[in-house]
Amino acid sequence: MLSQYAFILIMAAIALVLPLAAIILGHILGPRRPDAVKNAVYESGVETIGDTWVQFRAQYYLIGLVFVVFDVEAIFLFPIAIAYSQLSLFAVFATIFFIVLLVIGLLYDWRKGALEWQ
Amino acid sequence: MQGSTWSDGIVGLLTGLGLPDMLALGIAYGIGAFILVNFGMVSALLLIWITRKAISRMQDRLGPNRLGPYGLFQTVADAAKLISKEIITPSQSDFLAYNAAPILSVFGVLILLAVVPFAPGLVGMDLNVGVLFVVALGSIGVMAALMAGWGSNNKYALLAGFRVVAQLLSYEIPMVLSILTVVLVTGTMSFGRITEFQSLTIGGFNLGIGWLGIMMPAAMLIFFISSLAEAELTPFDLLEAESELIAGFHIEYSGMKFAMFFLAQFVNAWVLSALMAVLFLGGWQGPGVGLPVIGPILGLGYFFIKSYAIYVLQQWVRGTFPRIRIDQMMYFAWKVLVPASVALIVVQAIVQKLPVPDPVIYAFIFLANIGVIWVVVTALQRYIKSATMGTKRSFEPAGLIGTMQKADTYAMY
Amino acid sequence: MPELPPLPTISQLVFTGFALFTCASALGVVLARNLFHGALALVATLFGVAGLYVMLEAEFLAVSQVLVYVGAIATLITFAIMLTRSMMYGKTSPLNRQWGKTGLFAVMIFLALYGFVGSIPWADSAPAVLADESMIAALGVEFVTNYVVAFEVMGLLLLVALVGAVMLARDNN
Amino acid sequence: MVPLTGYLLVGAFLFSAGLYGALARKNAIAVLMSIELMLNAANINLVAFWRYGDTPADLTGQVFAVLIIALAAAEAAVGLALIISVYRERKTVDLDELDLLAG
Repeated sequence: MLSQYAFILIMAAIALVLPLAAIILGHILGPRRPDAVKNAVYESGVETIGDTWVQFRAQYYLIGLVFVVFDVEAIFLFPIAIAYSQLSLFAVFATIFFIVLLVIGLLYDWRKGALEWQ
Repeated sequence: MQGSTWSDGIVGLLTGLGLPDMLALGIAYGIGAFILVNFGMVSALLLIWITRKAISRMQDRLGPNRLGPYGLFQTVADAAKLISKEIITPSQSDFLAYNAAPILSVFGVLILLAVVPFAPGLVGMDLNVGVLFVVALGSIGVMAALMAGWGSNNKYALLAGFRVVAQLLSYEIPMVLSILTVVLVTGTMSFGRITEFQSLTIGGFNLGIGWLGIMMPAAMLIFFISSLAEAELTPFDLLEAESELIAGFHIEYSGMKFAMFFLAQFVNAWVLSALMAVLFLGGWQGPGVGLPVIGPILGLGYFFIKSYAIYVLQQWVRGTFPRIRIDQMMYFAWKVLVPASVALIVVQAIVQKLPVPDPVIYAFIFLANIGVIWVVVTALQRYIKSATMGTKRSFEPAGLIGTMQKADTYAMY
Repeated sequence: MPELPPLPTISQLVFTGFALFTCASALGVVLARNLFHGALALVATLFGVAGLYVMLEAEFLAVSQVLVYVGAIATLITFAIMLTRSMMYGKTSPLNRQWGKTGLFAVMIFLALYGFVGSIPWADSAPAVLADESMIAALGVEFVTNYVVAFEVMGLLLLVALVGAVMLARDNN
Repeated sequence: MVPLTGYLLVGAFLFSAGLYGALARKNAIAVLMSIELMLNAANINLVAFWRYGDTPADLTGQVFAVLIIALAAAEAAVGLALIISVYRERKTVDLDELDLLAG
């Protein structure tokens, strides 16, 4: 198994180095004449006012939240899915109960409007 | 190591030259990985050409037609132009985040090619956790978008970066759940074994058309829609909506760094089509892949035909549909696709434990899929009707609201 | 003539690489003045730990680590950094008054653990393990047989997280 | 073969670094990140002892590691939600300035 991941490691190294090489090549081949206006932040021709870190709506965080919970659900369900043919009826019931718990959570968020984009 | 793979030949050759085993394997892997990565980067040129041709035909244009046959070398010229462009680094950008983002964005896509099965025995590495590997490393793209958005020190870029992340996260869940339905049927996470599962042997001859997509059309549809969103293609391209966000999280990038984001986007779209081909359309399976010599070559052909056909289908959707709003994007992911895929999983979990022979189970799964599609389409029709009426109402004089005789006739327009 | 130590094997070299990478990124997490850089260092650390899991032949754990930590938790943390404008604090010191004492304490804890770990003759080699898909299947079986209570409690915990966190984080207006 | 000591030392280092961060950082989110480091340290030890134990066929170590990953996810989700809601009230996430109970 480790030799399989050796391939992944080698591939990862190459997949990191090639784009880096392409960008460095672009730096070498391209001209380099920076000036203050060219390097300024683009904002449709207007000068930027204030911080970039304007405050964001909590909606983005809520999406991330629901995503985390379902992601965790997925890592539990994948091994169970692989072993599915060996499972007893009790195990199947337990799995479905687990899914139902999360569906309740999703329905709660739905009713509370957490999934709406106000 | 299971079965015979592409690396065996190279390893045999090198050990024949007297190299130690480890070194031979390392060199073989290095060659394979190098070819795979380069295939990914070069295929982007072809993919961009296909996109341009497909979209321009849909818009009654010719598309690129000057350089080379059918304008095939146009993208090569574009690449040469991009590489000789000045790379502008905005002042006050964050060095680490700004420069690492384009590289990571390409890396996150190219590494996925390692587990895509091209033909029997021709897969970078058939991992036991192949399916989860793809989903997990897909999240590098999310990080890259956040890094680019934040590192550019530009309000539009950061806003677009946030939108990208919201969209990618929302549609990753239906995608994972639709993959889970496949894993539930096949009982494996390795792409090689999922492909082998989809054979259909009759009388000792592998017809290779036991595709899961035939049995699970709803899961396939969910996967396809989520892959459109993950590839940031048009119905879901609100993260680069030119009219609102100028270009997306890569506004401040130029030259080769911009090209890297561009490349990642196109290759990502193709990798997602290839995954759909493998998961639902049998990958390299097709009539005659069981034959001794010609089989793998046929398999490679089937795989490329399927994956590029799905890629063209994606472009077709892209050229046809209008862009959806962010609230509709959220609505569709969480209130349509996620419940539908959860329902599929629960039904499948029950059906697969019924004490009946496999074909009956498959028939039940097919019926469940059709049922889910029917429910979703009905619900969506109702939503579209009410949304259309809402829009109509808001355009009518206030005094007329409520005096309408037949609301349904308005919805028809 | 003293005997030279044996050359490190490839797996030892790779392990050393991952270990150094993980530890350096972990230092980056706690020392970075810029909180976003700290979050990026956290992502690097988590990748390093995933690499260590692969070296331990726990591939399912490695992908779960990347999926949940890098894909989800790190993104949440970044969102929270942006939402609370924590980047603004870069001007003042990121550390509180007791950082000196704490640092000393942490170093002492590490040295104590180091001495403890070093003093016990742990196994130098592990028994062979069949790390194929049947192991992941066995993991799935464990969830719904021996550890079914923990599994359902985890489901309940996730439900509570889903309900509670949404109540906390929602815009009230 | 890498000796078990190597993994344990990495775990010990991650734990100590996390401990330092959790106690010395002012920003609440930084504290949370440090706690994630400590959880990871525990996980490394669990998996390493599973691998080097006498019976790797017994998957208890891996099961607990998965449970801890899930726990960390729930903890991060609720913790960050708390931090965000505190930020709304007090406009700061600096733990030195948060002294609601000090009166």
